[in-house]
Amino acid sequence: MSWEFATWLAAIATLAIYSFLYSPNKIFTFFEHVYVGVGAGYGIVFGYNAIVRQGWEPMLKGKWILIIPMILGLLLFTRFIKSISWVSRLPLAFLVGLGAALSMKAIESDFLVQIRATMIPWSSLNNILLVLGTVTALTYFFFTFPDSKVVRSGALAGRWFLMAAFGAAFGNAVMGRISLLIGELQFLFKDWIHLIH
Amino acid sequence: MDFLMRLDRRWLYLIVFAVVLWPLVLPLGIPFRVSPGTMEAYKVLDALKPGDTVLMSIDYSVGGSPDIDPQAQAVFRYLMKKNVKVVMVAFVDQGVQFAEKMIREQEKLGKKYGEDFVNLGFVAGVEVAISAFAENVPKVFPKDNRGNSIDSLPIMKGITSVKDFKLVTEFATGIPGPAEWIRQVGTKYKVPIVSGVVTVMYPQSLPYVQSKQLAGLMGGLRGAAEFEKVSNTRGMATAAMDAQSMGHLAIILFIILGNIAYQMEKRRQVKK
Amino acid sequence: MAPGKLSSLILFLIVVIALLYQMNRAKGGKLPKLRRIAGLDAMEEGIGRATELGRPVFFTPGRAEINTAGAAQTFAALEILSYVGELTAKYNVELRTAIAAANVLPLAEEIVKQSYLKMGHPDKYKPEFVQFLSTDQFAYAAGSLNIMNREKVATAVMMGEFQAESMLLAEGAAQVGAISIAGTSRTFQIPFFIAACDYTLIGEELFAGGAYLSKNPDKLGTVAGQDIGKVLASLLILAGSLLATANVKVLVDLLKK
Amino acid sequence: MRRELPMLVAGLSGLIVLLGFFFENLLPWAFNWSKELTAWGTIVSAFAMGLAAANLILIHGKRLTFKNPNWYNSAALLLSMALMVYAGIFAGQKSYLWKLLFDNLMAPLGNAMFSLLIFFIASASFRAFRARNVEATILLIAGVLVLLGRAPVGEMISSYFPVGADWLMNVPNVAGNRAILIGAAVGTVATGLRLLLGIDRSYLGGE
Repeated sequence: MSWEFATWLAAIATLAIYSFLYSPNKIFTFFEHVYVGVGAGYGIVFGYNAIVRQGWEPMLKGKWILIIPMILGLLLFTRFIKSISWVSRLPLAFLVGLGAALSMKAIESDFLVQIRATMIPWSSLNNILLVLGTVTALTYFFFTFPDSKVVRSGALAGRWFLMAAFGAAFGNAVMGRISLLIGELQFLFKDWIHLIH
Repeated sequence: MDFLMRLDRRWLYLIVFAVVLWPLVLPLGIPFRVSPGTMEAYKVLDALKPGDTVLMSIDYSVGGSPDIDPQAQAVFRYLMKKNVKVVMVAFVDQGVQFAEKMIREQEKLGKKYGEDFVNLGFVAGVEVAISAFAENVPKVFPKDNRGNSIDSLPIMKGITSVKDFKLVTEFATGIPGPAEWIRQVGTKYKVPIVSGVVTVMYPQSLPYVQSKQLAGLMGGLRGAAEFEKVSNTRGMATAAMDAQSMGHLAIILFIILGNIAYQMEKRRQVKK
Repeated sequence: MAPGKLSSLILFLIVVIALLYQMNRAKGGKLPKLRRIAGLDAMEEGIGRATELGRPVFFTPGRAEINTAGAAQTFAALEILSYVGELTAKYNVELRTAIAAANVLPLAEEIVKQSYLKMGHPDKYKPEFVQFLSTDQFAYAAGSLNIMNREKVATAVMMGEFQAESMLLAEGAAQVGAISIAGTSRTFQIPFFIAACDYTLIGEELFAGGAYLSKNPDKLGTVAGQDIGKVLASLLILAGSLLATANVKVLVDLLKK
Repeated sequence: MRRELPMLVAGLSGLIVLLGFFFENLLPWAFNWSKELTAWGTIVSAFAMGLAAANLILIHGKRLTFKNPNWYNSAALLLSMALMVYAGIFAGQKSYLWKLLFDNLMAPLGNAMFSLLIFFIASASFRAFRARNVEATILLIAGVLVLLGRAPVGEMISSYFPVGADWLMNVPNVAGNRAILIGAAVGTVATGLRLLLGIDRSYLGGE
């Protein structure tokens, strides 16, 4: 058995989380609160570092334009002052505009590229299934089309493709999840109580 | 069969826990095929002679480590058994810790730091750094990870460029990976490269073996288990493969049991 | 222009024009009829159940920050939150919104407050309705599990971008006997939601959620516009693959421009 | 003003990012500005962490009364948050305290939570993977096939299992995922457009 304080701390934390499997209990709840606490602390430290390293320091080195995001960031806190709380919408609006536009880039990677990749010759059964599978699965996502036989049977076939896809992806993911448990068991039984050699 | 319908999920948890732990303590050795890439890698490593010097680049971080670290460990243990000298380096910052961990284990077994192996440490810059390192090793690493001057280490005598290594092995979760090493070292210096990659990178790296740009390729935990099998050094990866098999069987069993319970429930409702 | 940008731009403009056209039509009174989406229909039933049991409703808008490429899913989730908030206000049920991204917090607070205001119960809004948990993936998951267990939530609604924590949330909800409704367009996580939840919105269904629930003409119009985009995609795929079968690569080459 | 100014800010920042994306080479100023704005986004978001901390302090501070039998949980949360902030900002990220808190508390807690997944997968497999109808049966069969194909034990039973698993991953899985990506991309454009045009402005407080 290991006698290092650090290993013990990690082992106790691990066991506290595992105790949830038996039933939700006070020890789990306590460690969950500790986890949320350190997690928030970690986030604050990284936020602080981002402000200092990407905002404050380059600003003092002469990149004065960075005063804009610094002020915008501070304006977030006007929401606590009733009379000017609307001002906090400015930084939020900035972030919303940014995020809306950044996510619209999907038109290239998720729309154009996927369409192009499916333009394959009908030269094998697999290729044909890939093309028809994609198109019928797209039919499943038609929301406003009149209820016709073509759309309905297309959508049904599409649903079958989607279900096969989900089943396969589920099975495929299990392997990686088992590795994680193996890693934990090795920590507990090798590094901590030296049962496995 | 009534118990099935009232089965407490904690029994399921216990079964998962037991079947995954069991092979880790007592490996079962469920047979599996060795893929050609691993076989090639083994042949190249097997041809090394005691006293040869090999480079091991540990280019992975904590995230993907369960899938790749067992490979590096298996190869390192095998090289130590063969009395081959190993120079470790990292082009991903967290790689240094994994290298140090492996080295410490061998030190406990009596191998000598600086003679049998060395950990040069990490250098930033990814592909540019690999290129600079390949050209002039002491210039990039005047000191090793433990702060020793390179000139003071017997293992580094006579090593100036990457050409002075008999073989380069590199273990990767992403970038740098086989592509970068082939570009900067394989093509330029004609040093053979054996590569280990995580499972998801394996299919896309296979063409390099066919084109002989890689002398061998191992994929993920499976690759590590395969290497342990051919090199006859059964270890953690073999046990982990058994654990995978048992885990998958357990999940399939639960699906079947769940469906039996479901059918029973349906029949009972019909009777009512 | 860089490769792929011209064709992206053209496709983008076609989709945008289709969206604007359908939005205009909808505003003119020609509301499109949407097909049923079971997961969204279940929302009212789920919150009704919480009322009967006198237990809270759990909601989470996923983990994507609003200034990143995953933002669209968060926005779609927030639209659904607005509806959930109205129902909890109407039925006087407690709401627990678990937040993982710091910059989503003020938006979610604003939205829930507005929902309570709209239903005429601004006085019933409590700070506990919107709780920040953690930007750390599993601290957020642990916190959510704890809320579900401690408060024995009756209904759990999980919408937006998720990673591996999806299974923890979904199965956690099942274990406290909650009705679970999930939605994400993150392909890796859909299988886990499908397996463990009562209802799952798959991919684009999440983006139709806001329109479906609010019946807002602008939003309904965009859903009809989205359909035009998918017809376009289907036709391009069929045409391109048939041309490729005849060894004509014009369309593929065009889409590389 | 209270409505229009934020809408203008959202529309303008979005427009610049879109211009920079489509006209990377033609409009270098837009490209450079879109990169700059994205960096600003990180800085502004970092300030939002302050709001998050305020939310935690507000909610858990209220629970810090002795009337609440579980007050110690909230105390632990606030204390560990403060400790982490002290370690990260004042003691520094090379300090023993930071390493202890991160490597031996936060990381193991995360790893343990992460490894709970397989247990939850196990109970979901028993509870939910039931052949209720055609669709559920397809899901179930595909799942079992891949489970067998991805472990040595399946290979031992029949060499067809790995082949079947690969086929499922390469054909139906790719087709299904492509359709989801294409549909979601259209949905994303619709959502983004409504926000940039100011049609959806619930975030500004009200319709």
